[in-house]
Amino acid sequence: MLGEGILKGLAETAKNFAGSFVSAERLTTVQYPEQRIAPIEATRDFPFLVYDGADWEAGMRCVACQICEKECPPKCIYIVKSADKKPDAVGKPQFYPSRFDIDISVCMSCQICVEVCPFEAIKMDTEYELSTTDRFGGLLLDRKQLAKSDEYYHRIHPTEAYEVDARLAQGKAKADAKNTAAATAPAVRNAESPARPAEGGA
Amino acid sequence: MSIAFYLIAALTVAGGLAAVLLKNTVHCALALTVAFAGLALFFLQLDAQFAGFAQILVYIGAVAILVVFAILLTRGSETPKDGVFSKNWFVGLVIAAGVFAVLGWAVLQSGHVLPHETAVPVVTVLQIGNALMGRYVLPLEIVALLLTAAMIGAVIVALHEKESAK
Amino acid sequence: MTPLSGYLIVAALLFSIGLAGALTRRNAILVLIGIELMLNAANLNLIAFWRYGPHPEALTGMMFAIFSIAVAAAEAAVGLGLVISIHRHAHTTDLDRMNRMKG
Amino acid sequence: MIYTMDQIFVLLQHWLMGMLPAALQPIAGILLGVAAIVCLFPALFALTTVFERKGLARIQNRIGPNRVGPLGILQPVADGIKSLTKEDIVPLSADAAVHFLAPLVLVVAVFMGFAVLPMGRNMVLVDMDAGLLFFFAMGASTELAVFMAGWSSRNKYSLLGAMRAVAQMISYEVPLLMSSVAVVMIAGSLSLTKIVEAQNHYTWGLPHWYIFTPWGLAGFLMYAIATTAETNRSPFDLPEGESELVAGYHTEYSGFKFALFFLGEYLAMFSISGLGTTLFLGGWSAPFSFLGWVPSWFWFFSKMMLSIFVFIWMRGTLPRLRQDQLMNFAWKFVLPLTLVNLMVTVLWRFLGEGWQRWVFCSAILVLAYAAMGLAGMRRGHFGPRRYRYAE
Repeated sequence: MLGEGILKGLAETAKNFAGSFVSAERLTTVQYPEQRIAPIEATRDFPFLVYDGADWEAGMRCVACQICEKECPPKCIYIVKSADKKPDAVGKPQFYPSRFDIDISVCMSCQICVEVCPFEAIKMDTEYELSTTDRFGGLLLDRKQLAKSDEYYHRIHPTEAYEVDARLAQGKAKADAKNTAAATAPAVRNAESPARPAEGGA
Repeated sequence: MSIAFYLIAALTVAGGLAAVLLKNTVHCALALTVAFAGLALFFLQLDAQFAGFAQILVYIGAVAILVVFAILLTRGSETPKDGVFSKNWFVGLVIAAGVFAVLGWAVLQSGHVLPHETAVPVVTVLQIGNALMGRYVLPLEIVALLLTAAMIGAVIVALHEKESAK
Repeated sequence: MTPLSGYLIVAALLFSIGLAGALTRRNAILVLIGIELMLNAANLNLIAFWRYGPHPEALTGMMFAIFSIAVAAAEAAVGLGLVISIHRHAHTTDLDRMNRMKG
Repeated sequence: MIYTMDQIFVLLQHWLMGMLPAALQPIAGILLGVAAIVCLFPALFALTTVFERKGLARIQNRIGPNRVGPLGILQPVADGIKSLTKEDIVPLSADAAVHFLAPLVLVVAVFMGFAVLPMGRNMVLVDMDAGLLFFFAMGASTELAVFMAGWSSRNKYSLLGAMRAVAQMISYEVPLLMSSVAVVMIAGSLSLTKIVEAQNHYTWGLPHWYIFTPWGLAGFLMYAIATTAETNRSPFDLPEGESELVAGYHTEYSGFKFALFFLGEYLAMFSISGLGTTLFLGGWSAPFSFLGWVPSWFWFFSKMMLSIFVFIWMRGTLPRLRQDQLMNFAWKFVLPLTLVNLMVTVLWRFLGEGWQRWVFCSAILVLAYAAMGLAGMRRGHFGPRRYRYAE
């Protein structure tokens, strides 16, 4: 009969109206500043830079290769490569970013920088309370503000972080093997060549 | 001749003048609405409440809206390049001035035969209804027929030609 | 000047303004606006004569005005329908350019 | 005591007027009444906005505004301060004069309608003989204000919204008037106070409201549909359908002028609910004869707020219609039914007292409704809709 659907709908909303007063579990929202829902593991909003160890400047994984800067669609990353080199996690001397800025008012959270990074140095954060009173400087995060420890990364995305660790450990083991091989047989140039296929297979 | 009369007269005449003089057609329609409102106030001043409210309901609520719809449907709100007045505007103006002169002269000449202040007639809606259903029932039916015919006519005239050709 | 002649003068003025508008404007819609003004001026006359006439209780003038309002509504609907139809046909509402009998 | 409570506002007005010289008393009486309306209804508007937001929130299982003041009751104060301190922007190409006048014309026309509403026993500003006609004349004037707003903004969304609004208001004005005419035919008067008096009788303690008759119930339902469209409320809120038209005819309005539009919309809702209360729900008369000691104005305002609650409830329930559905519904469903309802009202008037007229009138209305509904459903105008991508 015509109008039946309207009555059904009205009954449903009336049920919601009355029900939301009597049963608290119907309420789908929380009272935000007092109550917070912990972000789920898959949450991603803005990128941050991972460092190992205690000192953020020394442990920074980023080697200022500038791939992320080039790939970033809205061009919100600004990197200045350092003049000197310092040893990275593997112990190899690398460049490091003397300046690394992300304008999070421009960032569109696409995660492309994370995907292109070959050094697992940039990851997505879950921090969402980024409001400031200054809309120009306050939203332009510099190296120090972006740097967050590996422990923090483990805490917010544990599953992903262990995968990353495994990959890094593999890379380090390979590099060690290479280093030891190079150290044991420095004169024999050919010793390097059998290692190549293994590297390609890994 | 109270102050209210002069105020309403000024409002009405100004609205009427603006309605025929302004360049933008939509402004003309809005000025016409002012004139209609002034006339409704006149009707109220003349103790014809029913006619006054009917004037507002029909003219401001329907005719003015129809006019603006027609203006927008015919792209009439764009001011034409070659002026808004007709080629022989002067002739029209002379005719209108002549008409006004004759009418005004007639009114002023007959001033002494026109009645002075009379008692306020008390007209209730009930009386109007009784009159409409009694003495004026035939005109009422004819108006009903006319309105129906006008509605059908307007629909047919405004129907898309291609559809009627099918 | 009696009150009645005041109303009659205003009505005459409005009628002349409407007539001038109807005769001088190029846009067909504005010509209709002029005609509406003329009709309204006539209504004002009717109501004024009813109010100051000898038999206001007979309601003749008022009834005439009410019927006139109803007829004017019909006239406006048909007139504007015609204007829209002509505009669709000739792509203009300029009366000076509507000078052909043949579409 | 009961009489004093009932007439407290009238007595207050007389007492205040008594302090003035006799020559000023008539004009002072009117001014007092106007001042009361101009203060009361905007205050009610402020309360209604927060109740609407809270009600909608509850319908969607949320809590709603609860930060400003206790339970969020001061939210409208914050909103008001915000809109008053905002920059008043007029688009560069807008027609400045018309753009400025539009909200004023709207609010003034809406306020005028309150003049004839009887809000309690002896509580009417002007007891006009043609009160209902006056109310509808004022309601019709708001359409022009909406058009002025939309056209003068020189914005395609504004103009589209205004044209939609005007077309919709004109279309639904016909069923609105037709359903009210039924009441006029039975009550025999256009004066709203007389219409309330005609309903203020009781049989076995139950009131003679027009909604408790077959034609009255049908008329009330169609009146409710038409008023929802007339005030541009959901599900007929296409003129400001934000998914397609930004905000309709008030897209280009900001600050105080926007607040005026918002006020005008809610005031129109109040006045038209008040009229519905007066016409069908017995105005200020009590629902049971033993409740006659409760002040009459209390009944008027509680009935009016109940209607507002139904508006909010419908807004929380029904999705927006499409323009052609809206027009089809007005002209092909509501209007024929109101015409049938008029015939039924005539029958009711001339069948005389007795049970026969109840049976006859109800049967005709139900049959007409069923026939129209079935015909409409068969032709696919109403009923479940099937989309190609869903198949």
